[in-house]
Amino acid sequence: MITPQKINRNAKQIQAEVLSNKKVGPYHHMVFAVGDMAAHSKPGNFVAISVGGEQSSLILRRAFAIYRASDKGPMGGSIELVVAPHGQGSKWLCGQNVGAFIDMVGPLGTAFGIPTTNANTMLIGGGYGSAPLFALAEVLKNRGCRVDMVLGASTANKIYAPLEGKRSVSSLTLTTDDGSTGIHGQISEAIPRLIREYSTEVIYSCGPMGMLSAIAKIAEDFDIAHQCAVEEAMACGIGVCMTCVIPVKNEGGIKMVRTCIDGPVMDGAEIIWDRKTVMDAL
Amino acid sequence: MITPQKINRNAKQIQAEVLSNKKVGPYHHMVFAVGDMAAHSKPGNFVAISVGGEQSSLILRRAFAIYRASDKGPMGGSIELVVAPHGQGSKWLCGQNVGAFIDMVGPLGTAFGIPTTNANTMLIGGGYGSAPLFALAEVLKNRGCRVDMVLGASTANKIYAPLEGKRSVSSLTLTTDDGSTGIHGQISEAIPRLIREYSTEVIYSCGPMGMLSAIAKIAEDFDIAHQCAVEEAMACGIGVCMTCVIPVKNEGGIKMVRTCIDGPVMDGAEIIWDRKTVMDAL
Amino acid sequence: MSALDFSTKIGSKRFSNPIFTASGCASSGQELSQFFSLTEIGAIVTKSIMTKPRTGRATPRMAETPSGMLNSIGLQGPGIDAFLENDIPWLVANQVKIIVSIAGETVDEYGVLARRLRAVPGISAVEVNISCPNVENRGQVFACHTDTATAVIEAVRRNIGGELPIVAKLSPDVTDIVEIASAVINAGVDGLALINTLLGMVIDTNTMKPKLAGKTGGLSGPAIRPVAVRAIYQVHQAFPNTPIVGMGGVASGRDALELVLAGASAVSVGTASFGNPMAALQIRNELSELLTQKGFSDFRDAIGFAHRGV
Amino acid sequence: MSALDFSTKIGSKRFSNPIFTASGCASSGQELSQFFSLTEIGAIVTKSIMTKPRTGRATPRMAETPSGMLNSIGLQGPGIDAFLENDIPWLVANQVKIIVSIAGETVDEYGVLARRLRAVPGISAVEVNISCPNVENRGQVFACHTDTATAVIEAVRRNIGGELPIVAKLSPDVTDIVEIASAVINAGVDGLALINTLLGMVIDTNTMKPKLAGKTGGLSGPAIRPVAVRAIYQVHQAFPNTPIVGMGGVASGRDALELVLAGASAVSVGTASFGNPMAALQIRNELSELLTQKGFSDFRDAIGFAHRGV
Ligand SMILES: Cc1cc2nc3c(=O)[nH]c(=O)nc-3n(C[C@H](O)[C@H](O)[C@H](O)COP(=O)(O)OP(=O)(O)OC[C@H]3O[C@@H](n4cnc5c(N)ncnc54)[C@H](O)[C@@H]3O)c2cc1C
Ligand SMILES: Cc1cc2nc3c(=O)[nH]c(=O)nc-3n(C[C@H](O)[C@H](O)[C@H](O)COP(=O)(O)OP(=O)(O)OC[C@H]3O[C@@H](n4cnc5c(N)ncnc54)[C@H](O)[C@@H]3O)c2cc1C
Ligand SMILES: Cc1cc2nc3c(=O)[nH]c(=O)nc-3n(C[C@H](O)[C@H](O)[C@H](O)COP(=O)(O)O)c2cc1C
Ligand SMILES: Cc1cc2nc3c(=O)[nH]c(=O)nc-3n(C[C@H](O)[C@H](O)[C@H](O)COP(=O)(O)O)c2cc1C
Ligand code: FES
Ligand code: FES
Repeated sequence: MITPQKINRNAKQIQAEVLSNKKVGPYHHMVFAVGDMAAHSKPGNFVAISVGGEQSSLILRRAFAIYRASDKGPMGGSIELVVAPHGQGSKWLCGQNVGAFIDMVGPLGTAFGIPTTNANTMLIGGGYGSAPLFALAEVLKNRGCRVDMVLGASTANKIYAPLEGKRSVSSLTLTTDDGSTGIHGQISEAIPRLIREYSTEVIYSCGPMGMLSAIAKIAEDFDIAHQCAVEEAMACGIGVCMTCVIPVKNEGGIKMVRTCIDGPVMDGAEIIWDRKTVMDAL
Repeated sequence: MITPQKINRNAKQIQAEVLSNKKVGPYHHMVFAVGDMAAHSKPGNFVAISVGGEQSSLILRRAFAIYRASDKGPMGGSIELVVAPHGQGSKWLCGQNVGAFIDMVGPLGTAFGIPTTNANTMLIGGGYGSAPLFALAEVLKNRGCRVDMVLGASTANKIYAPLEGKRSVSSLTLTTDDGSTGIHGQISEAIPRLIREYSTEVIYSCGPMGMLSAIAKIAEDFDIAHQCAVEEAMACGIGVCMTCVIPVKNEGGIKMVRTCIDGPVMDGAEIIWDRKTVMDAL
Repeated sequence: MSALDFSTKIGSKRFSNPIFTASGCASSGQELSQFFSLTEIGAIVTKSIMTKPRTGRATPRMAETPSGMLNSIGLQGPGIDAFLENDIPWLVANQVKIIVSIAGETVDEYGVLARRLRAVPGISAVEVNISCPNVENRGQVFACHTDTATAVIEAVRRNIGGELPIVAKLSPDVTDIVEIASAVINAGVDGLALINTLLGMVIDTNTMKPKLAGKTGGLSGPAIRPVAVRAIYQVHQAFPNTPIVGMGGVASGRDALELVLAGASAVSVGTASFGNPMAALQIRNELSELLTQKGFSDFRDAIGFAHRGV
Repeated sequence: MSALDFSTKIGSKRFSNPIFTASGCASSGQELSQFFSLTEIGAIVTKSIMTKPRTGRATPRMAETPSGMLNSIGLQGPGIDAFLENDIPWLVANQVKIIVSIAGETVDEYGVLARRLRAVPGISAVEVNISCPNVENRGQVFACHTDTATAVIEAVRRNIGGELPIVAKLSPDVTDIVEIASAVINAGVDGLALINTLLGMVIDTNTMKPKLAGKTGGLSGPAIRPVAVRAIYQVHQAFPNTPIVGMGGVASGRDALELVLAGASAVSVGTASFGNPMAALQIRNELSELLTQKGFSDFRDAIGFAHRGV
């Protein structure tokens, strides 16, 4: 069972300066000066950002997975995000210029758990879901793990896979729904073969809920550990609103846990992925 | 009686580029590329501007008197505004950089009426209320009128009186409530003496309602014409909401007329300035 | 728009498209005609008119609020005679579809207004704004109780003759809007207009007094859209065959679609026209594009779609 | 703050300052304590607790709206036993002022909860959230009718003993909030909490279905502030001696002052804490500064100031 825990004890609210904002394919790669926050950030953590400026009608923060954090540099600590300009809030963020100050709360949430022995790991990312996996890959590699990375998206340019991100991985497989690059098909279709090929012992995943659900099923079939970073709509990001919950198994029943505090990284085997089961239990 | 008229028939909605934005004392002097709108703008007209950007929680336009309009120039027609950064909307506008596009409707409202003979005119402006008077002074001077200008504010740097604006006036008198420049005291206190001195036949005024009301009283005492540009809170600026009304005399009773259509320039003698009279009549 | 049948019906009347103006937000139409041709939208709903000329309230009459505004106009207007003499002929001459909104202080006043409208050619419907204080009953709003709401509609029905569709405009400030809707439907309305403004107040923290001269005012704009959607959804669920003219915070084609999916047969644009004089036309165009994108060939198939197979 | 007496009273209890959290918007307090010390604000109002553990609703549980949001949590919570065992001791140990909010599905459930609270040390008041569906009466919300509202308060009053102030939390979704206030005051409450959320709905125009799993949800945030101010003003006007805990869209000291001037003896911060974890503390500081600027030396002189000499 997942034991409920309290808000990430390193979380702080800061005004973070935009140090860089570059378009990379359909995404924006953004760097922020965050001081101490960088040193406390672990792969899997996220930040919550105010959007829309002072007169904004958008009153809720937006969550973004930390792509990488570096606690040294000419500007002190910094973190990097990969932002998809999707709706009003993310478009506003992508439109911020270098030098602008952004209201940010972080680091928030759980981090990916690191195996104590040097296991064979597979990191699976969908779309911008790949973002937190590169920093994770580095940590795993330093622990002596084998790191196989599989990145998928609907089409080639939606795969976020920067060159420097690849240096820590033993293999990199790409998949696209439209076949424009790599293996043709949904990312989950390719996974079983790869698990066998690389003798995977632990899966880490991040991406759309449908993808995570499919991988959870595969991990169960292979009986291997699966840590996934989920994405539920969050109003507060700090555990006070109860909007971001996900159903997990609980003494034969069901329990709603907050993905901003008990997640976003969770044990894929604990989550109840089937909506019908959930609706029946409520 | 003021005959109701319809919306300024030259009004258009345009995206106006910010050509210049300079701080002048406590105000911002801003220039916008407006194309044809410039040629149709007359002293006294105003524009209504959307504020706060796309995610704005501010849903109503803000009105600004046209300071000057010029229908030729390297960028085509342009208009100039003098904006006091007061609340959320005006601060946002003052924060817009050159090159930004602003949603603007104009020209709106009535213009100052020009005497058919060469009368002695006095132009009285309070605070940013001086803005529309400089263009008016030019027109009056070209008509052969004597133009005496009186500008007042609470303190010296709140008097908006650019050098180039003064070329059309026969005399310029300044007043400040704190005595920091010009005559010490409220602008209306100085007026009776000046009317006598300059044999004023027509008064034009623009500024806070309290000032306009005091001047209306003086004009009545001297029995001279008084055109004033009023400022009532406006939700639409185009005559459809009925929020911007001001009480005028009507067959012994009272009538509420829209200051965005029947104003902002109105006959000071028609307006019922006394709030008690109005409240009793309602 | 080629493939889309964009027309809609309220009672016996057909409108070329479902985007109307909201009462009190387009005056009597002429002012907006400077920005687009009024024949481009489904109908102009005129400002609620009373029997006599009304001065309305003192200023300030409005206060901006987060994503909304309060107004307290007090039904300023020229009275039915001047209205029929000056405003209607212009609209008729310009071939604008007209819905006349009426308001009264007594049940009788509504009856008188209905009688005055029965013989007027060129009107497509009458909207009965019952969100008015009843001077005969301690200023209680007609729309807040089933008996007064019913009395007003019956007076209108009796006086208007059989032809003109009657649309009752309801207030959201009630415990159970479905109950009020049910009462006016039983009294014989052909449609409902949902929603009028919510009662609100702003206090000016500088003067430390209510900002509006009338103290309270009506809250409108995007802030209230979720309340409008909920009201329309509830009423459409209970009375799927009664056409609803939806309104409340619609500022884009997406917003209009939301109200249509909830159950609106037409959508009125109110406060949005203050911020953007072209709003009604733009919303019409955006809605038509959205419907086409989603594969609708008949606007009427989208009405209440959110209720199906949830 | 030196010159200002910032304390306030609800019934017999005194609070060091009038800024509270709003129920359901601070969980049980611990999470916010990471951002500021909870003893800095007047009180923590805990999330409405029921007798048994509740799973709450399915997701999506929220939808952002213009200057507001909808929520449909379904009163997820650990139940009164676990709450008293885990949450209260932490708050007490940290010397936080506590107002416990309770919710029930039946009149009896409220009574049971009140009885469980009577012996608990360290609680300063109980907030009775009567904006809950009554399972014994077709899911009608208790707060919507005087008889059910009264029944709940009487059950609480009977069971809680004489000590603890009772605050009834009312819903704005009623025809006449003064009538409901009057009923619960007669039933013996020491204070009122105004307002709970407004019932709203958002339809997702992509899926063309209601966005929330629970279809409707509660609207909160700055969008509803004018409704809150109006409700507080009306109720304070009718019952100037009943303390009101005001809430609804307060995001700044200016906003809090607005509610105080309307008649609130304390102000709860809800949705604003989602956008800004420091909101409650910042609002406390801003309000104290504003009051001082305006020359108040006692916070209580500002309560209901907008009513005087208008
Ligand atoms: C833990 C976590 C990590 C994330 N990491 C990234 C990232 O690295 N890069 C990135 O581009 N985006 C990320 N997102 C998504 C991001 O938070 C925004 O939801 C997204 O940018 C859309 O916001 P918007 O304002 O542009 O869209 P809008 O459509 O204007 O607003 C979306 C609104 O819906 C809510 N919402 C509804 N469904 C969801 C959902 N499934 N997920 C999140 N919010 C939802 C949002 O909170 C917001 O209120 C992450 C979300 C979470 C919860
Ligand atoms: C005809 C006219 C001409 C104007 N000319 C100028 C000008 O040349 N330069 C300038 O700086 N300002 C001018 N103003 C004032 C300007 O429109 C704004 O009201 C002002 O900038 C404050 O807006 P804000 O958003 O900054 O303040 P906020 O306090 O955030 O918002 C003010 C809000 O209150 C309303 N409001 C309340 N009282 C009034 C009032 N007396 N007048 C106008 N709006 C009110 C506004 O419409 C708006 O909704 C003019 C106003 C009018 C009506
Ligand atoms: C300034 C103003 C005046 C209004 N006048 C009337 C009116 O005379 N009669 C009426 O039935 N509704 C009136 N309304 C309500 C609108 O018609 C509409 O129901 C409400 O504003 C909600 O829609 P919106 O959010 O699109 O404005 C008025 C609204 C505003 C803002
Ligand atoms: C996510 C969320 C959960 C809430 N839960 C409760 C609750 O459990 N009990 C209650 O009485 N009110 C609850 N409320 C209502 C708030 O306490 C408050 O009355 C309302 O949100 C208005 O204030 P605000 O605009 O500051 O949020 C909740 C509100 C929100 C947004
Ligand atoms: S986002 Fe508020 S509790 Fe998780
Ligand atoms: S501002 Fe709307 S009518 Fe004048």
